[in-house]
Amino acid sequence: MTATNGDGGVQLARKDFQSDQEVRWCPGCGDYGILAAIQFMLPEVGVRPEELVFVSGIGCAARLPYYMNTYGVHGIHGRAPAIATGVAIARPDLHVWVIGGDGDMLSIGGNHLIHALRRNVNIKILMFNNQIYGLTKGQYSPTSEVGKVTKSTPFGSLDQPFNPVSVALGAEATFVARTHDMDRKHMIEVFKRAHAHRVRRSSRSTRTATCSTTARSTRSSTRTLGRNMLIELRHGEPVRFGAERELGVVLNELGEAKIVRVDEVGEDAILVHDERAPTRRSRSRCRGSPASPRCRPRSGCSGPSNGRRTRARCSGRSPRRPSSAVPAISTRCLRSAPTWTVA
Amino acid sequence: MTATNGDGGVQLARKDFQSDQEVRWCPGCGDYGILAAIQFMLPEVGVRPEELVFVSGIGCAARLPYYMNTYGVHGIHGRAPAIATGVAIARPDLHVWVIGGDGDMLSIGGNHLIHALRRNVNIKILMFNNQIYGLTKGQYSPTSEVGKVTKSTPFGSLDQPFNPVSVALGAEATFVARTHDMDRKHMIEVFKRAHAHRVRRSSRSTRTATCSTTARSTRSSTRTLGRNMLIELRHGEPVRFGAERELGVVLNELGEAKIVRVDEVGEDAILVHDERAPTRRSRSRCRGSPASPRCRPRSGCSGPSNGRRTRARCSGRSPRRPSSAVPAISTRCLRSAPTWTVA
Amino acid sequence: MNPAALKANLRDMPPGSTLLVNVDTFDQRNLDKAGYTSNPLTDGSLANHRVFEVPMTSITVEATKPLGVKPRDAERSKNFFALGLLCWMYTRPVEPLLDWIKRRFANRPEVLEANLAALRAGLNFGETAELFDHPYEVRPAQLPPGTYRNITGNLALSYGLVAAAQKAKLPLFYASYPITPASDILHELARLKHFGVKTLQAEDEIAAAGAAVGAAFAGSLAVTATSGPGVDLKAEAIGLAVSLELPLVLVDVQRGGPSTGLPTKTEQADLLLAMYGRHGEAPLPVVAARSPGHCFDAAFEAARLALKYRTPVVLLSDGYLANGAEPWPIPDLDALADISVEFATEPNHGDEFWPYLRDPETLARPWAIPGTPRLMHRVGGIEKEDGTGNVSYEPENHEKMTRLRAAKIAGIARDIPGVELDDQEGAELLLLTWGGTWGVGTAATRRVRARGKPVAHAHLVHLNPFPPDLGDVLARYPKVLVPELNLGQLSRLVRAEYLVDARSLTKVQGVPFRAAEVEAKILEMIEQ
Amino acid sequence: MNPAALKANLRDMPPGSTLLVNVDTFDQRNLDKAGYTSNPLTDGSLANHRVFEVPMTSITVEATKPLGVKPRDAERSKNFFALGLLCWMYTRPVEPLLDWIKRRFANRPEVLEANLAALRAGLNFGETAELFDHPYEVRPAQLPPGTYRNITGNLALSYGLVAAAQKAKLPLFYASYPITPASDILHELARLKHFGVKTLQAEDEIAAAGAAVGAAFAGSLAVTATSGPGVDLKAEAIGLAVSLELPLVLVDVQRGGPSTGLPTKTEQADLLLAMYGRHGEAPLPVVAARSPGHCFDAAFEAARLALKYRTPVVLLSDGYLANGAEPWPIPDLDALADISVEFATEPNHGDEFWPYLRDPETLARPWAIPGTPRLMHRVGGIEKEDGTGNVSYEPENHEKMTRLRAAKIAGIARDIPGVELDDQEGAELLLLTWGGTWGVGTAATRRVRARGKPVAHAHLVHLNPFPPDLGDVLARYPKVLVPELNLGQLSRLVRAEYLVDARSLTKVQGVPFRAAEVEAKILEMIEQ
Ligand SMILES: Cc1ncc(C[n+]2csc(CCOP(=O)(O)OP(=O)(O)O)c2C)c(N)n1
Ligand SMILES: Cc1ncc(C[n+]2csc(CCOP(=O)(O)OP(=O)(O)O)c2C)c(N)n1
Ligand code: SF4
Ligand code: SF4
Ligand SMILES: [Mg+2]
Ligand SMILES: [Mg+2]
Repeated sequence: MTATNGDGGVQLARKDFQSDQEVRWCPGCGDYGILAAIQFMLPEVGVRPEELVFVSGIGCAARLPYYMNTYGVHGIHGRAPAIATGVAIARPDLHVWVIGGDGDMLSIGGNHLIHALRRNVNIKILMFNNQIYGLTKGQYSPTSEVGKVTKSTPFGSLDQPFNPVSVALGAEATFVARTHDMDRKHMIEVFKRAHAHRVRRSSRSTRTATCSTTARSTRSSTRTLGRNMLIELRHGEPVRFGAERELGVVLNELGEAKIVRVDEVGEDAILVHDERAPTRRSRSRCRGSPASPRCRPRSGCSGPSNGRRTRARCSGRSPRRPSSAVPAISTRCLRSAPTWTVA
Repeated sequence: MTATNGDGGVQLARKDFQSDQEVRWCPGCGDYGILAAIQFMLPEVGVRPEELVFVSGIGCAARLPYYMNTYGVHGIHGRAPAIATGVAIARPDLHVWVIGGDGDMLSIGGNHLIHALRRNVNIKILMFNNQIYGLTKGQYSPTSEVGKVTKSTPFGSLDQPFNPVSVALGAEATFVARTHDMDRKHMIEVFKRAHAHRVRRSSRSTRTATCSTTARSTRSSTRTLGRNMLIELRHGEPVRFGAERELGVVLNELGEAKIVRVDEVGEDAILVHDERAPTRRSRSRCRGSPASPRCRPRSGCSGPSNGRRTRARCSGRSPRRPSSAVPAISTRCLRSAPTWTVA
Repeated sequence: MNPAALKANLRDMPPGSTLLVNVDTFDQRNLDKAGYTSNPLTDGSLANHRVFEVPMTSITVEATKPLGVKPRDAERSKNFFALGLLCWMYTRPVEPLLDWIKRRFANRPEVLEANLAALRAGLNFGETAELFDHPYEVRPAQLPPGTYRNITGNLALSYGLVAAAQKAKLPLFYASYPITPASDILHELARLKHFGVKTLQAEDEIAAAGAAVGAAFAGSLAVTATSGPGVDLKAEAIGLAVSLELPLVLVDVQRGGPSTGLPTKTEQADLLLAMYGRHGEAPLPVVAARSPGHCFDAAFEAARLALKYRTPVVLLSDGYLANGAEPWPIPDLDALADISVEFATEPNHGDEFWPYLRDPETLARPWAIPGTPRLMHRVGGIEKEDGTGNVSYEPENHEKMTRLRAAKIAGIARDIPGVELDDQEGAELLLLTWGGTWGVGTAATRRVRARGKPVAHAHLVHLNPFPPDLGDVLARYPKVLVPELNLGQLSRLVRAEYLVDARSLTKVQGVPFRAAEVEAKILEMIEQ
Repeated sequence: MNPAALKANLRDMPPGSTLLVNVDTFDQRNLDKAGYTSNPLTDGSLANHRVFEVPMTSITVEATKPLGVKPRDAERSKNFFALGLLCWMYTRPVEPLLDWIKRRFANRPEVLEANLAALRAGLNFGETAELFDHPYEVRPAQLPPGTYRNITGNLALSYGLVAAAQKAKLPLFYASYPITPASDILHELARLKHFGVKTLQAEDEIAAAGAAVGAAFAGSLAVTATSGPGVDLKAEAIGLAVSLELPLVLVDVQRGGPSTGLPTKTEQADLLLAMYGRHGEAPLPVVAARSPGHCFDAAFEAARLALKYRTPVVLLSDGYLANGAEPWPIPDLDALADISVEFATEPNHGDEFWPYLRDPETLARPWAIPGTPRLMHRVGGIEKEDGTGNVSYEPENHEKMTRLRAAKIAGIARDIPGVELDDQEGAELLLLTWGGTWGVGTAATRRVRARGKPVAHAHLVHLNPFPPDLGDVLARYPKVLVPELNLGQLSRLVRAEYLVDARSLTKVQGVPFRAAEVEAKILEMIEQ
């Protein structure tokens, strides 16, 4: 896996981007695949280890910089886009990548994320979206589906999740892509495009060439997750998917995306993907459809799986003071564990 | 201006919602109009002063709660949606309104805003968007246009502004509207709909009935800003505007909105506004078109207006250490003000 | 442990002990084989133990797969995974173990590699999943009569909050953002919605604190908990609560710092942060728990002070208390004090309602909650006019309000017990402890006395204000020693307040003192 | 003032005085009439004054319009608008003025109403637009020979940062979020991009501090400035910088607190926050400016310490210094010290680069910036192994690193000047000042001495660590008085450190001490 640097001559390989630190994720965690994809991709685009800075927040995903033989900052929770903005503004000559989880980027770090996107700073942001808080042992995250039972939501979560692509587009991101940890080829392709997305600020004659990039990577431990669960979008090609590519997407007159059988509507009716069209926004939102694969997170970070699935945050109308209908905490409750008596 | 409460009987008037505190905005500030619209609207929807809580952050806009004869919290900068979330969860019986400026809500408070929208908490959020930081004497805000010369951007701002409606929709808001401080009728109508948007969480049988609402109000001091600068969107009606309603909006096959002359394309070709269609998202983005009136903020909060309009954040490539091309700060600079000598 | 091992050994495990169970083995077949009719992991029968459910088999299989080890063979390396995990949890050095394994399997290189991989996977699992454990040094079992259960600090703290809400006749509102080692409080309270508890997992610590301020304004007992980095973030909102004079409890389960530091280790280094970690003059009461079970009482006391004085209160716990467990005499809830406060219902100044008209004794302002007719009012972080609460930029008023806020907190000294002093005839040295060092302080005191040397021991639960008689107590001893898991924070406070030459014994290793360490220092100082 | 008035009066205005100009009148016609060839508001000729441009006419017209006053008549109420604004700026009571106006215009009710409306509009404008001003008590003009200009604290601070970057041969990176009274530093620096200054108006204070950490890692002199509430928010990122051991300057332009407090008024109440406002043991140097012009030197010194010791430094200013102006002897830049530091360029441990291998004297770690081949390394907020910088959970290592970080900061005492002491034969009382109370301290000292009573005066620029001889100096005087615009923060530090009974004279009114107040207290203590 070596490649020739664009400048010609310098041959770097995957190992040149591997640090001497032991990788400490749970065996089987999807993060391994993403790390490998990055380390395979970098030699191919011809960038030197010393030109790279990986900045992260806190979380399992955010450990990644330790494993890269580049410059790196393992920062504080949620603030990686801000730290990276400082690096990138101070040093336009560097390649700055931001790494974080769904909690890091979309919960505590949501504001820095959207502002980094809006500002179009010269950074690439990779969000590892496992739809859970891994490091802190399994609380729901802003991308967790409604009803998810976790340690912090024993009765199921109530909150509508973010669709990360919608958030990014709503925040004026100039390059957004979503890929999958089980598909190394697609990951590498997306990362390369992210790397290449280093444009001058649109038509204005700014001298600092800046851009920003978001790739979203969903992790999964289930190796069975097949191709037919994913819709791959390629510029200029009709949006088709399924084991036999028998399904496709059409747009109705309101601009809503619908899934249809291709043989029923004909190939020509199928929407052709245009990366630059504003309605890409609508398509990012085929949530609940096969377009957004539901991933089962790794055992290490999953919440309790057999709690009761009810969805109320609190029971009924909420009186200002607990009325008699709200049971008082009782000695019985404090004793809910076995007790013993010392005489 | 009195009205009959829905319960029948109780007659409240605008003055019942006015506190005894002197309103301290600059004379002519657009905030007066918004305050008045709120105080006119409330008696009409039949809610009692003690059932209302106005929560705000910091800024000129955020002063509003002091002027309401209701319960109110003038909080800290950016955190009003979080404080309001606490009020609303603790007390579903109250009507909670959140007030703030574009800096308060979209800069420091951006994360709380998008999470409040996503969670669909039972609050209504009003953002007073004057595209500037008023209280702190005129720095650019996240909605300031590119190139804006302010105290903090003497060479013009570089950052792409947020489109607040796009941000809100990207964050899964369930009700979003934009209105204008010069149009009291439309404001009152929008605020009433916000008040009424207190739905049960979509199809799920949650017991806490929650919703969230964002209205965006642009302020302007220029009374000359006419109707023909605005596109008014009404559900089920064709999107037409202009002094004679001679202009309209059509959608091309990619779902992009275009402005056309109605007589050239015919009335039937004009897009009919559908509040629930996902492409409302595209339409929120007719930025730079007359759809988003450019408001000149009040003198009190405008930045320097006669600086040079150049757009570079820094001059040219940025060496790690200043090279000789970067002039050193010199005694001449420190003396740039008149000096005198004591002998 | 698998089901069979659990069945066989459970009766020998003292309450509060830690069980490491291999969840991969808890399938129906194994449960049946072991004779279980219901799954002990979910039926509550292990509630008296700290249970770590770890998928040992599958992780070991995954970890050894790259070495070409077959799943069946990998199974055998599983014990090394468990060993690695234990090393992590008990902060034991790994090198000796590595050497031993290398020697032991020297002539079977594939097995050696597999075992090493499993061991590393175990270590890494502990680190990655932020598993937290220190054995809490259980007091010798000379417990007074009563009914006990085993309880961790975080659970006791959660129950203490619920009990306080009940005794205050208020709903409990708890907002927080997950962080080790405070997250378990959220997990516990989230399960108690049937007691009128509302929990919010906020988008960050700032939002959690902000939501707590909102809930307090709306009439709840509002609580937010976190650990070090989260306390930094909550500072501004807590300052707002100081200015709004609203009741609120901020729990800080301290961990090793600075920055991310040692997130799974214990430390007592946030005391000065609790005291001074807000801009401007923003004093508030500080209370610290001294043992896992005492977290219940400390939470109750923090809530009492918050409600009575309309002030945010910082409640300090630490990782050692939070995750440690001890036998706990179950309190009689009926015997707990009534800490309810009255909401305002009527105008208090003629026809008007003045939100900053204070109770002359406590200096607390009235608490008028939304929904109450005629008491509509606005509060904000800008300085307020004494009485009316209207915005005021007037110099004398600011001075007056600043001193009133300080006097309100200082006045709490009249409402708290005197120093808990364990004196001894002839003692020249006072051992002064706070928080989690109480246990080791009592043990060291016992040990020194057993050597026939007199020593006195005082423990502080209230760190701001100090008990009213602390100055007098300190003056009685020529020597004062303060053992702290920091670089000397309480000693700074005591020195500044009383000009007493309090000496520090400091340790910053992420682990508690050993009694012998404190004993040695006491003896050394006595000799001097 | 309109152009004519400006022309006529400017020569009588001392440098540093405040000009209130009615921008509505600065149109071409009026400028021509007054004989101006260029607009004095934009051509730089007023740079020596504090100019407030206010659209007085149009606001007065707007304010009186609801009363039915015609624009032409409203014009005449304009002076009352100005009066209202002045009342705000100089914190003068309004009631006497109101009474006077009411009496004066008693028989012309429409005029009375219009004038009152204008007056209120002026007051409100000051409050709403957060106008900030206190007259800085200019020192008597016995200035030493030299070339002077007038300068405000914020401008001097900005220039000090630029000068420091130049003397360090580094680019200056400045990130901040607007906040009164610190915003002007952003405004000033944003105009200086031709000096290699990069400014970022971040989305909030956390992002500003985060960006500064990033820029420091990347090799800039990184600075972030704010005021009280922003300091709270930056705490976590500053703690990260402590752990990463990167140079960074955090400027806190203190204002009245707590919470939003008195945003346009001055206070010195963030000293303990600067010292302790981060979780864990996270010590850092604290430096405070003592006058507007001294903000230049203090900024330079803060940058020097940050760069040399690879540590965040807190630089304290306050609203009084920031907006006050004084004659300033223009420094000779060539004479300023070279404070440049070397970036690492080579491996420092055999073939390897160890980012935490320290300089044995300063204990600073090497600064290897991205782009340097062979020195790739990762830094993070988790505890690091001494030397290698690798993540380490090892107990002894944590203790070692915690003490090393503390020793590094404490060691700075060897690198700073001794106490600035103005002693006097027979003085029994030492007046100890810090920050903005220096001016009033010198004045009070002069006054006491003029009465024939001896008194000594020491001033602290370095608040952490203290000058090495401070303990000795304090020990020489039986009485120590610390005047502070807070409730006694420096006195707590001094008491804890030296067990000296330092007394406080405190004032929390949003305005500086008057010399007479300090003088009276000194005399009172001398008598005792
Ligand atoms: C200020 C702060 N708050 C909370 C935490 C605790 N914390 C660490 S990582 C994390 C979330 C991890 O989830 P995610 O970002 O999705 O990453 P993952 O572990 O799933 O890869 C939390 C809450 C922290 N370290 N700092
Ligand atoms: C934590 C914090 N940071 C900064 C400030 C200073 N500040 C007050 S209001 C404001 C922005 C005002 O702009 P906007 O929200 O748009 O409101 P407007 O005044 O324009 O109505 C800022 C930066 C503050 N009060 N608190
Ligand atoms: S806890 Fe989850 S995200 Fe973290 S390393 Fe394990 S599997 Fe991966
Ligand atoms: S400064 Fe601007 S936003 Fe503020 S009151 Fe004046 S006109 Fe209105
Ligand atoms: Mg995650
Ligand atoms: Mg604004």
